[in-house]
Amino acid sequence: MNVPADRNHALELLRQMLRIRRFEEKTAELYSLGKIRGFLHLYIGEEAVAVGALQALGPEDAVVATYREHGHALVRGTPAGSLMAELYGKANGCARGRGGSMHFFDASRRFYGGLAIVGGGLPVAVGLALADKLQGRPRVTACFFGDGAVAEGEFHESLNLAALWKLPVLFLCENNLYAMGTALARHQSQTDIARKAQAYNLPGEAVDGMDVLAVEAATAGAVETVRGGGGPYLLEYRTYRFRAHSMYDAERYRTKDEVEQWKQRDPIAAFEGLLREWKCLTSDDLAAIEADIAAEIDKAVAFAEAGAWEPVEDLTKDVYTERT
Amino acid sequence: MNVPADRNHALELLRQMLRIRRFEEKTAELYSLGKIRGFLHLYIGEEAVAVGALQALGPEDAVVATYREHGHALVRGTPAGSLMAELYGKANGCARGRGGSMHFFDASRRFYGGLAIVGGGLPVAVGLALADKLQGRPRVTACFFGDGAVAEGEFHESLNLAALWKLPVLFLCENNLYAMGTALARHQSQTDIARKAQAYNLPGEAVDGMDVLAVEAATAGAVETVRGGGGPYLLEYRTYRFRAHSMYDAERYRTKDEVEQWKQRDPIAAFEGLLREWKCLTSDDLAAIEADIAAEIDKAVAFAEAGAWEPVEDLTKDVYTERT
Amino acid sequence: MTMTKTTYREAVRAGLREALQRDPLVFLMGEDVGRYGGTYACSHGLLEEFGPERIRDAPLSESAFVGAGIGAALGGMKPIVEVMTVNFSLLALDQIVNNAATIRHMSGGQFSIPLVLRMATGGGRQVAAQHSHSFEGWYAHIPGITVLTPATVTDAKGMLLAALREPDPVLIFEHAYLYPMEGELEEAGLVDISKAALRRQGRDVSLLTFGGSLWKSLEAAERLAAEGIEAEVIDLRVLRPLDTATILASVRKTHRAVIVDEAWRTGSFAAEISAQIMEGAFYDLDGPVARVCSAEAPLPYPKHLEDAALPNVEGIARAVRGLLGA
Amino acid sequence: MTMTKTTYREAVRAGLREALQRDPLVFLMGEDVGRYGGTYACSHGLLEEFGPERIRDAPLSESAFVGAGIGAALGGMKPIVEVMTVNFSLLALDQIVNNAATIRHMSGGQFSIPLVLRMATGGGRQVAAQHSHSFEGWYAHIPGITVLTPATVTDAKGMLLAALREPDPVLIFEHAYLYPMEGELEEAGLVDISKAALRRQGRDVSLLTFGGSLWKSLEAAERLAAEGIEAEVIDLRVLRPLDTATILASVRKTHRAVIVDEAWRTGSFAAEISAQIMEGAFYDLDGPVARVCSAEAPLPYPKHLEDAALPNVEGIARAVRGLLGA
Ligand SMILES: Cc1ncc(C[n+]2csc(CCOP(=O)(O)OP(=O)(O)O)c2C)c(N)n1
Ligand SMILES: Cc1ncc(C[n+]2csc(CCOP(=O)(O)OP(=O)(O)O)c2C)c(N)n1
Ligand SMILES: [Mg+2]
Ligand SMILES: [Mg+2]
Repeated sequence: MNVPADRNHALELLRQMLRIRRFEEKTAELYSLGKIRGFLHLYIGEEAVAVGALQALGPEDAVVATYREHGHALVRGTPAGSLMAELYGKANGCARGRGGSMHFFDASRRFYGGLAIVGGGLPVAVGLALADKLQGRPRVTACFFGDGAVAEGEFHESLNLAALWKLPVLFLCENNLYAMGTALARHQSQTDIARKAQAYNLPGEAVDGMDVLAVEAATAGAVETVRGGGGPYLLEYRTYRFRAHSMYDAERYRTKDEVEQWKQRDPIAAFEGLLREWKCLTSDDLAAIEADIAAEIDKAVAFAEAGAWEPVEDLTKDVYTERT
Repeated sequence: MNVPADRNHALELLRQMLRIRRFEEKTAELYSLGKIRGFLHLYIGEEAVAVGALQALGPEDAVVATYREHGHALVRGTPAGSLMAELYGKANGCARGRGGSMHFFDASRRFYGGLAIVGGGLPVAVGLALADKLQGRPRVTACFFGDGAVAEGEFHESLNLAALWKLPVLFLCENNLYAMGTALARHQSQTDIARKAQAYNLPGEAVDGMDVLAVEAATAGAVETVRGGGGPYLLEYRTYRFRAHSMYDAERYRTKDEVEQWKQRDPIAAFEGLLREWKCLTSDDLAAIEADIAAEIDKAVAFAEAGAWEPVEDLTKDVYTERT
Repeated sequence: MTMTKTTYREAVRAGLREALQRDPLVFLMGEDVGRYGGTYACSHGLLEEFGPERIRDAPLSESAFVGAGIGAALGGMKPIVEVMTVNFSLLALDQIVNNAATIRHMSGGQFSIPLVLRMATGGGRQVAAQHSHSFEGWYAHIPGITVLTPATVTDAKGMLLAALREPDPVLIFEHAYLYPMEGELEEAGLVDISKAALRRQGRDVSLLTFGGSLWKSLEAAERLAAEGIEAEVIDLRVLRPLDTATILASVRKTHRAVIVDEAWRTGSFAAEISAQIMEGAFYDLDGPVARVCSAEAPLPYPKHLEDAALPNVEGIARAVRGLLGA
Repeated sequence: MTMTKTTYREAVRAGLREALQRDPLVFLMGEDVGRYGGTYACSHGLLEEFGPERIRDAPLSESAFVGAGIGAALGGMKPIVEVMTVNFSLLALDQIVNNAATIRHMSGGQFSIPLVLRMATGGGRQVAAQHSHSFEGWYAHIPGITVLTPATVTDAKGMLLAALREPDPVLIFEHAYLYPMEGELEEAGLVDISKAALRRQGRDVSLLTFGGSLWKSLEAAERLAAEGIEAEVIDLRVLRPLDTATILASVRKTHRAVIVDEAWRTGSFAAEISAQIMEGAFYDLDGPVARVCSAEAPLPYPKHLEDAALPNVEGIARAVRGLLGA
């Protein structure tokens, strides 16, 4: 990265990671207050992945994500208020409040969920890419999923199908080393996930998922191949989740020590350090960014608080398209 | 192979392949007579695989096969009459006539089907091997499936699970280049199936499936590894089906030429030639074998013809175990 | 109205061809739909006519290609996905339930999934336990999808074309036994996919059925007519959303009903019909509604056992006689 | 008979522990049953006690590990397989339908599959559309399996132990809402898994229900009692094979019935119960049998919509009043 030329971009990367971090810290707080209910899966620690990866996409491209998708939706541009309202279950949320934390949707940004059956998003992403290919549109579809999803049959079927038909899909594995409480080596006989690409005759590459610049560069490269008609690409981002799997998790399956060691590699702190080293960031800059974000989040919470509940009469609305 | 020492064994390999061939030719005839109904999938052309592979198993080992399993059951030792009766749907069949061609079962020989959902046998084989491992029994489970099954999610899930838990399973892929009418390159982005083993960190090996000795040797080697606690093994037998996929198939998807070329490599003719070359087989030997087989098949047909139909009152018997 | 004699299989093919000709967004995807020509030959010749981009042979990956159909529909295409038979659709059920049927509602109405999923269903061809299921009743349990069961050649073609106009997922169950059946193909504009059809007038009892069982029920009605019992035969056609009004109107007229459904009896869709009659026409009934379903066992291979397990003409007639005390 | 106060979760755990202690062939396998301690903490502590061979964490591969459970059962083990929730069991449905439920019959009785499959079911915890299904009625459609729905702490433990004595596959549905519920654990020998249970005597109406809806029904009965209506509450407990005799006996006594089932209404198991009453007790009915089920929509996340969608106490009471014209 050319330091002076890209300073604004670099600050934007930092800002986006911080937005996710602060937004999620707020949601954890709101969860204990009972404002948010159900399952809540935090992305804290993994921010460099969504932020780095999504730089490479244009507005026509599509995103399919999992239940751990707050970060992706934020970076994709869905307003924080719309997301916060969704977490509250309010009608001004990005899915009219019906989806909650696990099911963010935003048609205007081609954000197709928030799908919470592990592995269930991959075939859908393949189909979105197929539609693009059939209609001759130079779009790509980015499909995020965890290391746990790699064990599911749909991973296998989807990669084969996409490779066979040379479809423009980015398979983006967020390998945070755990599927809930099951460590990678306990759910994968071959722990080198990127290497699985060979079984489908497509390119695969592992990237340091704690390094936002590395994520960005690798993803941009992959997008270029994919958009150029090279067929699908598998990227494995090696990252770590700092928080519990969800709000119900006692974290018996890993040591505090291990978590602490990974926190030493906090993607935000690391990038902040780099920017300071490069003299791209002052404490004032950072304070300004933090203040901005704080204001944005306050506004988001206010938006959510002020939102109305969807009327009970609308419960079965949109099960089917209304006939006119 | 040591020619003189193994002559009896070599003749036995030939005999087994011929048994399958003649048995199936008879079933095709009986199908046109309406004695056999439903789906009938012939193994003709692939005999070297079942014959070679099953030499390596002992009576305590288990076999899981597909709807194309006449050959496997014959080699495994289920009497031809019991199989023929099953094809007739008679109560003296190996599954009391309830299964027909696709569902041979034989508990006494640890033959667990005859399972007709493509890919559906693999998890069952993994479980059989798990039971052996948990009980400390030095058994292996041989699981046959086609190239088409490799695309199914269960292939992926099963290989991962077996490798992860180091289970004694032989994954035996009968790659006959077609899944029904879909050629290998149209259903696999990576056509080198053996190579997929790497994605699960287990050994994989491709073998000439038209060469019964190669099949036998490779399988024996794999069994040794697996029985020795080395975990699962993937073998890909490269073979070809000479007949239609089933009795309903117009074979529009491949040329007569292609089929003819593969027939030049008929595993029976090839092995017969080899034995003659080695002076292990005379025309008299062959005539004797053929006569033997013809008698066996006549007897099998008579057994089937003489069999009774299961009484209609027993229709729901064995849906559950009878309570006493 | 033109009438042409044709088979059910050809009617499906004619529907596919018309759909593909009419709309470039339509494509057909599934196992062996192309080079093989379709397991039941429904798509024979279409690969040559429309090419491999629009007639796509899929690997044996039911979950992936059904899910890809969902994604393609989200991406603006109009996919017709063929799952070879209902038996294999279990492997794609998660995609159908949790994505196809759910995404519109769960997203607050942001997304449409105009997907048509076709599959062969039913028993009666001696293909044994794993290839003879009747799960259309299961599918009719799922809000968000439409479930069609064409029983005539006209519906075989017309329902497919009508399904393609729907903005939401439609599942079409073609009874495998019907493919070779000949019938009159009526072409009189769009086929309605909201109503049950009265297939035979009658005053003594309502036979409520669908799919492959329609023909058995009509034959039973003939047999009963010879005995002086006039059965009305209703072809449900659409299992979801169900045309309860037509069912109740018939029962209110005849005061008696027998439901014929090829699924296993317990938890069959026949139970739903019976419950709806209970709820909507209880006071009109002269006796309890009866069900004729399959025996509660995996379907065995031999013909005599298969015949005994499946609903059959005499069994239907007997159920009617039982109701009428005849 | 000893009685201990315990939670449903602890009762399940006690059942698991007892089973593992008693029989070395028993083992537990599923996602996060080991190190995590079970998503609902049902197996917390068991890994330490029994080790990783018998408490096996499985990868996210529902089809493979359920199928492996089937294979292990065929191989002489007694596997308890936990599918984290019923929602994910769709991915393993083919294994359950086509192998677990079918192999005994299809093989002519040669093989036994003594598999116990446990899963959490149901809605009510604001986990939205993909995590709130109630498919136990679907499973009850399948011949060859036994379907249990423990609603009390005694059944939570006792049914598990009883299931392990069965030679054929048993599915146990634990309503996720019940895990923290406290109750009296009765230990009085083996729990019967063939009969429905009378949970409350009454003369005016039969409330027929199971699983999580039992408690709502009992509460509704209390509310109705205050109004002078005495509801009898039957806990079905076993959905397959169904104890029809107990249902019909109750209906013959009360002459009225309401069925409460958390599944979507159309095609719910409640329909089966209604149909069986139609068939077995029609002439005993003073009015139509009613159903209280879930709204026909994917379950939304917000509490007010979830409450509106699921059966609730007032809705049950209202249905009863409706029947009685009260
Ligand atoms: C098919 C399926 N099985 C189980 C679950 C329950 N579950 C939710 S998240 C999760 C772990 C997934 O791990 P991974 O894919 O690595 O993603 P991560 O949570 O680490 O981001 C599990 C088991 C599910 N949602 N879907
Ligand atoms: C899950 C599933 N999908 C589809 C089918 C229908 N079908 C039966 S055999 C077959 C082809 C399988 O090919 P392969 O695995 O290569 O085995 P082969 O028939 O060549 O021996 C298909 C598509 C099935 N039985 N199961
Ligand atoms: Mg993970
Ligand atoms: Mg093949």
